[in-house]
Amino acid sequence: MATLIEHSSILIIAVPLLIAFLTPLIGMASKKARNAVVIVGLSFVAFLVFALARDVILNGIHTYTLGATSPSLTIPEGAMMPIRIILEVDGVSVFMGIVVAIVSLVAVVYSLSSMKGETGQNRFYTLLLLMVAGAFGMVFTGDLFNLFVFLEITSISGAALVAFKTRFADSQEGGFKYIVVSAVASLMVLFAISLLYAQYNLLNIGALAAAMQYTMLDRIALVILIAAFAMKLGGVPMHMWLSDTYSVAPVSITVLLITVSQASMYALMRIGFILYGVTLDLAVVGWIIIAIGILSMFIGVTMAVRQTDITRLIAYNCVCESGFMLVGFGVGLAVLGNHTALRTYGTTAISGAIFHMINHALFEGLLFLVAGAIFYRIGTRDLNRMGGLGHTMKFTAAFFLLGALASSGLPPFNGFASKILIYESVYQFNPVLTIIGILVSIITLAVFVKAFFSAFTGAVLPKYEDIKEVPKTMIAAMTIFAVIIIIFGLFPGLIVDWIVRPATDALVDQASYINTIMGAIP
Amino acid sequence: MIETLIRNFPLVAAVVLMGIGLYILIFKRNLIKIVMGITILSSSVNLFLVTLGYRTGGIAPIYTDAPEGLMVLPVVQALTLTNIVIAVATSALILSLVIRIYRHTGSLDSKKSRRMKG
Amino acid sequence: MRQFFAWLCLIVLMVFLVIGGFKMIHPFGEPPSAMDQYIIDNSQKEAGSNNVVAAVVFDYRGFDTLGEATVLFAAVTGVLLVLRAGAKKEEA
Amino acid sequence: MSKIVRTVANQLMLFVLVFGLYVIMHGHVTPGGGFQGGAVIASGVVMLIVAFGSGQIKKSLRERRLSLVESSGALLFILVAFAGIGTVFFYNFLVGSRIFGGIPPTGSNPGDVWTGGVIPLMNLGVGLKVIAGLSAAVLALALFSSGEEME
Repeated sequence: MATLIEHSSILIIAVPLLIAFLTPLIGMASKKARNAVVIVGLSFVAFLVFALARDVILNGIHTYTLGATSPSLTIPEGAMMPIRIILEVDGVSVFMGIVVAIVSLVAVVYSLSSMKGETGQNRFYTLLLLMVAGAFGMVFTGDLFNLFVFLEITSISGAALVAFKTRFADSQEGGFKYIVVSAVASLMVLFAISLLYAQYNLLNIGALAAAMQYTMLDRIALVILIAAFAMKLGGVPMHMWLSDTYSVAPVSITVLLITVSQASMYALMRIGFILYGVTLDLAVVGWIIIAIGILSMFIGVTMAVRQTDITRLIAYNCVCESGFMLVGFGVGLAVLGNHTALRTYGTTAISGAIFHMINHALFEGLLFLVAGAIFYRIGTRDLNRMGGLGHTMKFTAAFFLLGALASSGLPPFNGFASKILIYESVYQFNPVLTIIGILVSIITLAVFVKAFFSAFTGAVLPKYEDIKEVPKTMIAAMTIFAVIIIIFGLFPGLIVDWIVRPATDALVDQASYINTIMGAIP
Repeated sequence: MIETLIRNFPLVAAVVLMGIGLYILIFKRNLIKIVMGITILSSSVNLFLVTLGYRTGGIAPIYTDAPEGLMVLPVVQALTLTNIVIAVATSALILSLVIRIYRHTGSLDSKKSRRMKG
Repeated sequence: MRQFFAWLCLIVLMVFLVIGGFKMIHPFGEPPSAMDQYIIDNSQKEAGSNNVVAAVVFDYRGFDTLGEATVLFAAVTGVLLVLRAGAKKEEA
Repeated sequence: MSKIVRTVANQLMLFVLVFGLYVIMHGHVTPGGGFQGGAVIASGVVMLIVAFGSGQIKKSLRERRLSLVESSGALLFILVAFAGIGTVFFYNFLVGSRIFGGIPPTGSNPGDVWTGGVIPLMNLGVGLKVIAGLSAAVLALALFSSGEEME
């Protein structure tokens, strides 16, 4: 068991890759075996993630040096800096790992029935596993170039999966937009990485952070990195691709795409808090991120109001919710240098944002799965052509209501638990931001109530009279999300203490991140 | 000024290529041209990376029958190799998507094919 | 308006990069090289490879190469997925 | 294409294969490696597609077989990486052993193929993967744009 945990961080990335390479071979022989292997593999990975999370929270940062003579040997003898690629897993990484593990399992379970009858399933599962491996790699790696490589894995497999339904022109265009945006964003990331490499001749995040001088070139690199990752996560000036992409992908993929966006947000935070840390012009950068957040909240919700397509509505809601997280992180970053402010409300803001990340993945995931279930049965996403579905699809209606209430931040659901943390801490920083946030939440509620009434209530439309409830595996997938949402809503304090608080501490503690890598060398 | 410009010529070339790539991506509407823009952009980043690793008078970092002299930096070359393969992969996938879009809409103009409006 | 804004962004970015390229990057031909020099000195001993780039690609940064191979695998799978036969064409 | 082109392409393919394999297997001694050699052989396949037409090539290069080769190449690569997990994932466990275990003398030397540890094996895996992967992608694009379908 100890060896398993010692190697767990690499196994979490390598096992999905191994299964992905095996899937085409197994799939040629038997479909059932393939599905079983995928599910068993991802469950094993999820188990490893939880074991690793426990270990990291108890024993501190976990490092793994690839190809060295011992996993913990970060700096070889005779060198002053890390040479090899190092996986560095701290509280935030395992937190994101838990998000990816839960969401990927649910996505696979949901796909089992929603993909039934489609051609090309072998390749679908292969790409899905590659995307999961890429997301794990993004959150676990401690090396900037490695981050870029995994970013590319997620974007290429994601784009191919968005275009999965080749009979619709829309999905091809969605895939095209996704890959163009991702390719440009990741090339910008690579350019920024090369600017950093040019000055310090280093690629490891911890070592770079230790050497960081914050010269003009570093500032240029920072601006490019913020722009690229904001583009990748759909922050507002670059949000145009997001609704086109999310609305046309198979829903199980959309759920994973949300997680990948979260991983981009994680990368942004890793760069802001750890790579640059206190050397930043904290207030300026913090306010830039807050501005992106506020714009995302505002534009996301106003665009959501006028949508008639249910998936596009939820996609714009995603833009809006990621605004909340950006505001939380921005406030945390703005007060990072100021110890009293950080202690009184800064860490709370960061905790709220981190907690909102997992909640966002859960409730938006649930909403997308519901939208997918509706599409699976009636074949349209247009709200104006739905009506009375609640009479026959009772579970689906209940899940939609649950997701909508959680998303608009009503107690006692998880959205409330995280939004209240953001509200009360941001209020101490700047009251206007909180007021905007509450307004946006109210409009969100209005949007969802309208959508719920037009889709689920009213008289049963004659053409939908013989619509049945969706298959059991789809219900099961939605139930997993729903149960977790309710648990998180009922016991938010527990969750915050277990996983959110360690993640926050890891994010604001730049010194221990650096010391784990640089070790004895002063 | 001119002297630094000549001295840093590869860097200038990389920046100019990047400008061309971004210009294409922002202003051109033909889907194939967008693919070209991405490829040019990635070439510019590759050029930039390789330039960073050059040492004056350096030799290739291979010891087989190597002449005397400093070796140029190997890590950037590995990074460039990785990025080249990634660029190939990306353009293959984008081209297949473009072919599909062309089959569906009969046009390569992004304005015409863009039916989805927010 | 939009065109103007895009041009502005482009020009500002280029000016920044050119200034950065001229003033702040190390002079062309003299990079800082602590990490790379270690690899050049030790690749024959540690990885047993005369080709230092191969040692970097498959040993020191082997995980990147695994990712790179995965990217290619994903792209090929994606191409075959997107261009697969048997998907009936219907108008969306 | 005409008969002359087809015959010449047929003859050339042998040399392309030999050169590609040389580049792959000497990746740790001379410039080259799995990606480069794989691209050389895949460009040979492209030459055959141009000469004979994609329909002809489809008959001999089945998609199933290409997928098989591609997956096995990727599996070889990742399994070699896994094999080092006794120490650390990606550990070069073959340096100093019987297989490809030679350690070259420090400094300039004539070069020995029997060195490099796991590097030649990984080159081989990547090479197989790239050959099959690029051929499959190019073939699929060529078939699709000429109106035929893969599978």
